[in-house]
Amino acid sequence: MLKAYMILSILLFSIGIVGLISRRNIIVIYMSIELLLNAVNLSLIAISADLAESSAQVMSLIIIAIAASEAALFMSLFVVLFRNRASLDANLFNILGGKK
Amino acid sequence: MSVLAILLLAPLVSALLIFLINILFPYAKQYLYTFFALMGSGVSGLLALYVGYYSYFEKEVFISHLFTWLSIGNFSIEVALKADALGSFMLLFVAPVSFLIHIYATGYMDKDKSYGRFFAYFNLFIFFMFLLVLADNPIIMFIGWEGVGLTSYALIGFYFKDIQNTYAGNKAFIVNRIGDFGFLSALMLLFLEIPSGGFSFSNIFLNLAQMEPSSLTLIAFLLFVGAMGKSAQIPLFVWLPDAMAGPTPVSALIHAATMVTAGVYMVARFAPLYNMTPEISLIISYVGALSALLAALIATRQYDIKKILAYSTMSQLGFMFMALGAGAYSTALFHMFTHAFFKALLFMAAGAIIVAYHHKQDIRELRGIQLPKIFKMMAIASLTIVAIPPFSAFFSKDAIMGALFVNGHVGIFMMAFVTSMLTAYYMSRMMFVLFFSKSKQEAMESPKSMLFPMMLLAILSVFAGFLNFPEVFGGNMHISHWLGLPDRAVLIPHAKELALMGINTFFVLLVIYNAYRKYAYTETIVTQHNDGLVANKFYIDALYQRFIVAPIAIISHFFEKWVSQFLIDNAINWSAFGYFKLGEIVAKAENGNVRLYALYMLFGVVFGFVYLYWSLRGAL
Amino acid sequence: MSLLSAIIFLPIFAAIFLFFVHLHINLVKIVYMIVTLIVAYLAMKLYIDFDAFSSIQFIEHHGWIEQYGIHYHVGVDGVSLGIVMMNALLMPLVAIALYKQRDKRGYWINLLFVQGGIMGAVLALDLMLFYLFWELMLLPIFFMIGLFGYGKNNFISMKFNIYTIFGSLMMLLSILYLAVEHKEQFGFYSFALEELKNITLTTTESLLVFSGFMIAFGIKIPIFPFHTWLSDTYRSAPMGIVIVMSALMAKLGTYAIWRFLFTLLNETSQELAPYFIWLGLFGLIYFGISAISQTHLKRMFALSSASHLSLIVVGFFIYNTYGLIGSSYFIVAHALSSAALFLMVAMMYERVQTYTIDSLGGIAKVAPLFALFFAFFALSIVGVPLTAGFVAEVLIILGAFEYDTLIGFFAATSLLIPMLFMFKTISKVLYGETNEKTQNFQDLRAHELVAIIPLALLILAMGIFPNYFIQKIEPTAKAFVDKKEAVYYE
Amino acid sequence: MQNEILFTVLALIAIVSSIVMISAHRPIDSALSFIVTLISIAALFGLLNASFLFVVQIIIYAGAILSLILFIIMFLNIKDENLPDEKYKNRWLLATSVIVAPFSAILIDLILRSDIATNSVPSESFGGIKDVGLMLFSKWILPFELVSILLLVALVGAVTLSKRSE
Repeated sequence: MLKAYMILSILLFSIGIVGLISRRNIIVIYMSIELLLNAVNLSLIAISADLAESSAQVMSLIIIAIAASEAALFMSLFVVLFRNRASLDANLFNILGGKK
Repeated sequence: MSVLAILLLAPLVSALLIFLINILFPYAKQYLYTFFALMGSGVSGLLALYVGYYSYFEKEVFISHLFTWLSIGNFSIEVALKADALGSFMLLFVAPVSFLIHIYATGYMDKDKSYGRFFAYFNLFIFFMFLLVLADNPIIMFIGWEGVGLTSYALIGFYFKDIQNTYAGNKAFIVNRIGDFGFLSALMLLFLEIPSGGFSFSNIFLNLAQMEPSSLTLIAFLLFVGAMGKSAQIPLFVWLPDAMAGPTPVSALIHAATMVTAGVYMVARFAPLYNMTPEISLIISYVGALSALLAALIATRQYDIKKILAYSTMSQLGFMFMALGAGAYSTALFHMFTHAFFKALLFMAAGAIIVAYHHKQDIRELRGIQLPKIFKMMAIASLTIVAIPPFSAFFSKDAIMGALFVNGHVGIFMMAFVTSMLTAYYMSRMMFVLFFSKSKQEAMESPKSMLFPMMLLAILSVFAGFLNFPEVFGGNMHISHWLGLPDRAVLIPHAKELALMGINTFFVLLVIYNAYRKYAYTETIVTQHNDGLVANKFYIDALYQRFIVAPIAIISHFFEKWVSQFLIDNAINWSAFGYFKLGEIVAKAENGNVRLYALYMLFGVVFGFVYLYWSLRGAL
Repeated sequence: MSLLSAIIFLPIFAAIFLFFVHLHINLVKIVYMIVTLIVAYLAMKLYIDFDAFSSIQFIEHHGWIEQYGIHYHVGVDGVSLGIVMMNALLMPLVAIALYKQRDKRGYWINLLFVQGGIMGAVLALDLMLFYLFWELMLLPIFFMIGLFGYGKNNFISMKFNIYTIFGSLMMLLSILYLAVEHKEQFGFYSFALEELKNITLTTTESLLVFSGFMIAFGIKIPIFPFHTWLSDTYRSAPMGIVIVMSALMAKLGTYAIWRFLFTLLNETSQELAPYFIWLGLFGLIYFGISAISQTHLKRMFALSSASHLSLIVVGFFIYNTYGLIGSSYFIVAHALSSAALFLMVAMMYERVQTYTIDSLGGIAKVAPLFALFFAFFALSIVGVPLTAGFVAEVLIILGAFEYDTLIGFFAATSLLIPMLFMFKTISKVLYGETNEKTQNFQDLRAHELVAIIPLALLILAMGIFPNYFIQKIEPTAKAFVDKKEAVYYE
Repeated sequence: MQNEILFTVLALIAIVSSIVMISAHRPIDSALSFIVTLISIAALFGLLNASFLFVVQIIIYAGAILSLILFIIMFLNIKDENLPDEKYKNRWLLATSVIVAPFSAILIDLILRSDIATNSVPSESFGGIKDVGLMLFSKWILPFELVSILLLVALVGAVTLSKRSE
């Protein structure tokens, strides 16, 4: 059964990556990142159940906490970015490339 | 200070003094220059007579060691002067003729703006000429050899306002240097062949027997290349006619009497070497014969009085080389001796005419000139050059003809014979056109300073022949005995020699008569057509221009533009620009779009996975 | 501080002092003159005290970075003596000739700096020290071209420096490799020339090390095909630097071949010698012929220098007594002639504001003294007798003939090649009719005469009495050749 | 058997809804389908006896975070013209999938080949709040405290970021 969970986790993770890279909408990008975290969580829980060991569950708990703090930051970023550019296009936020 | 050192240094000192005066006091009086110039050449002229006297009568050899030029390891090159018979003989005509031409030049160059400069160069030239003649080792000789070329360059381009004169000088020096290339290469090979004991002539000849015959042949040939350049033989003769751009005393001294004969002197100096390489001697003969013939042919269709004489010089030098090739070294030298007098005289007379007629040199414009004294002198010189007895060249040239006859190469002999006929033709053509004409042109007679040396030279031209009076007339060949050069046996039966002389003289007279019919008191010279092979000097200058000068310019351009700049520099620049462009391309990827960064990361991850999976496939 | 260190560091410290202390420009020039004259005096003393025997003299040896075996180690022998003398002599003369033309502090500071750098590079016997000075002398040139150059000076300055630094880095790799190899074989790091020559290398290793050095030297000299920086750089660089580059730095490249390659990699050098001889001969002819079609005076003289430097390289690689002495002599002779000629060109530029050969003419008429000296120096480059160049050329050609007859003939073309462009130039610049540019050409002034007459006299003295000068070089050259033969017969 | 059927259904729901999430044009659609994904994952947690995580997943993810996203979407009042013009969205999705495919394929292949399942029998209380709580406050006390600091920092950061700069 574990293998099935792991495969599901891998598939979800891959879908998350695809979404992360191919979408330009920052909200979708954010949700793809959350999907990645969830996929990892799923595999952790599956392993934990298989080993009958609760440490992995604690780890997932912490991951969820991190996801929560990430969510808080992301939300405020959305607000700031949208306020400045009036757009959700990730391609617009490219000041990392230096001046053109 | 020994005699030779003073003889050598006197012209140098006077040259330097004149030079300094010229630089420091631009408005110095002319007589100051005259004084120093004549002092320098006069002192050495007198000393040369002294040296010649003792060498001839007392068989004395003058040696003077100055300093060590170079000493590397156990091998040293000394700056030593040595006047053996050959050297004294050279001095005997070089120094006095130089002095006479100096006197002449004080008249010729009178009131010239560059009077001082002229005499500085002139004395410098004599210095180098003495160095060439007196040097006891070939390297020092080479220094003199190059030095005379250099002063010749400076004097040809003396009137540098017309850049063509400068180009003529350039041409002379460059062509000479091609010869020097051969000369120096030969010296280097010779140097390396000598096991030990210094690089003096005597030591070279001592070691000749141990040397490789093949390398000796190469050395002999290369030496002759040097002689070709200096003595204007085929194919390196092109500079000599152009060299007439210099003032006439220069032509008289350098390009007739002294410098151009240095090649002959050098070959005679290396006579022991040439006696061991008969094939090179034959080449020398042929080159001399061809040069003589070619020059004589060209001279028959020239109009510039100085160019006629220049080609005549080349032709006479050809005679000397024929004799050298036939092994008659002292005969060649004797012809050189007489040639110095009559050719200098001819040039001086030509110079007097040019001065008198305001720098006109074309014989078509100079028809019927009225200069009786000059005419007399020129007539003597012309009769001498065409070898009419008893003028000096008769003896020297007939000795050459005799030697060639005995030597057995019919082709060379025939060429020599034709050349002497042509000589008679072009000389009498010039004389008849200049002096025998219906039209008359009056002019001032030349100053005494110009006439006096000419008279002396005229006397010498007439009587110098008796110094080497041939045995057939009861003489005893004084000069040949004195020189003591290793002549290859030249024994011609007296009857044959007399017959030769007779035939020669007869034909010469015939040719002169023909020329008289053709040119004296006629318009032939003006009406004659002016094209064809001979009148255009066989297109040799054009050929050289086409096949040597122009290609070098093209190659130069090709090297600079296409090889250096296009090929190499572009390759280097593009390798630098390549980095630049590469940077631009890579920078495109780094455009600040984080999504793309993630994509690159993904690429990396996927690649790593695939790679690992692939390389671990066996373990799985 | 002893003699050699004084010669090296006096100019450098003076330059640093002038850089930080802002003096008036006239004072800067005075300090420059005083310092260079002191250096010239010291070099003179060095020359007089130098004993004509083969070994390296005036050695100074101090520890520097001991754990890596880097020492401050300097000394002088017959060949480096020539370059030291030239460097010491030319710098004050350059200033005398050009002092009116340049009123920038940086110009003189950089010249002082470059003098020190060259001295250091010539005298260094420790490879790391050599490398340091080798790079040090590049720096001022970079600034000089960038600050005072003509034309596309920034581009050219960058190109020149990237080019030469590329070469230097190759050399650095070789040096480091040698040092590490020394550690492998003898257990400790060393950069000393004397110790590094003991290590044994395989063929591949020595080839690589050799090419690392050779790229650096070849670019600096320059050898074909590393020459393309040359003519642009010479055209663009201010005259002080052109003189330094042609008279000293290029010579330093050839000197370094002798000093380092022949010492460290004797056998490899021997094996590769034929290739470099042919390359040098090719360069001799190639650069000479390229120079014929030049219309810019500085470019033409640049190629002319390159042509002669190729001959020097040939002389070194021939590697017999005549070749070595001839090349060392030529280094000095050509330094004198080319420096003098470039000085004359600078004076000419000051008067007519052009370097184009075709736009000149008739100078001999209006300025006889200028014409005299210009022609004299040009002829001394051609190598006419009684000038120093002649002696050197004869020796190199002699060496070449001793090496191989065919190579001898090619080397002897050096009699012909330089003439082709030099005589054309003399004619076009000095002779002919004057034009509107040259008709008011002022003849040489007193200070200019002061600068060039010593050079002319020295050229003559070296041409007429070569023995006196060659005695200083000969033992060194002979020692090298003996060593080579010893190796050869082993 | 029951578990297998449940798993298959939940897995299919999770995959389909996550695909819808990444391919939906409007963020609101994505968010809603993401809720579906999260809930099905929570159900999978439940299926794995992780009852506490099941609760946490529902409350924090589906409850807090997703409602925060929905709130933001509403708050920003995103109109269609504010959305990025993703003309090549499908091509991008396809291309990225192709790139990711070997990655997932290799992982899946490795998982299938390996022998990882131990099939231990968990205790009764496994996955309950007591079990996890004990673990959290004993062995994981330091990470727990650190996470609390992280949350605090995130809080401060969020406030600072969204404060209008004068």
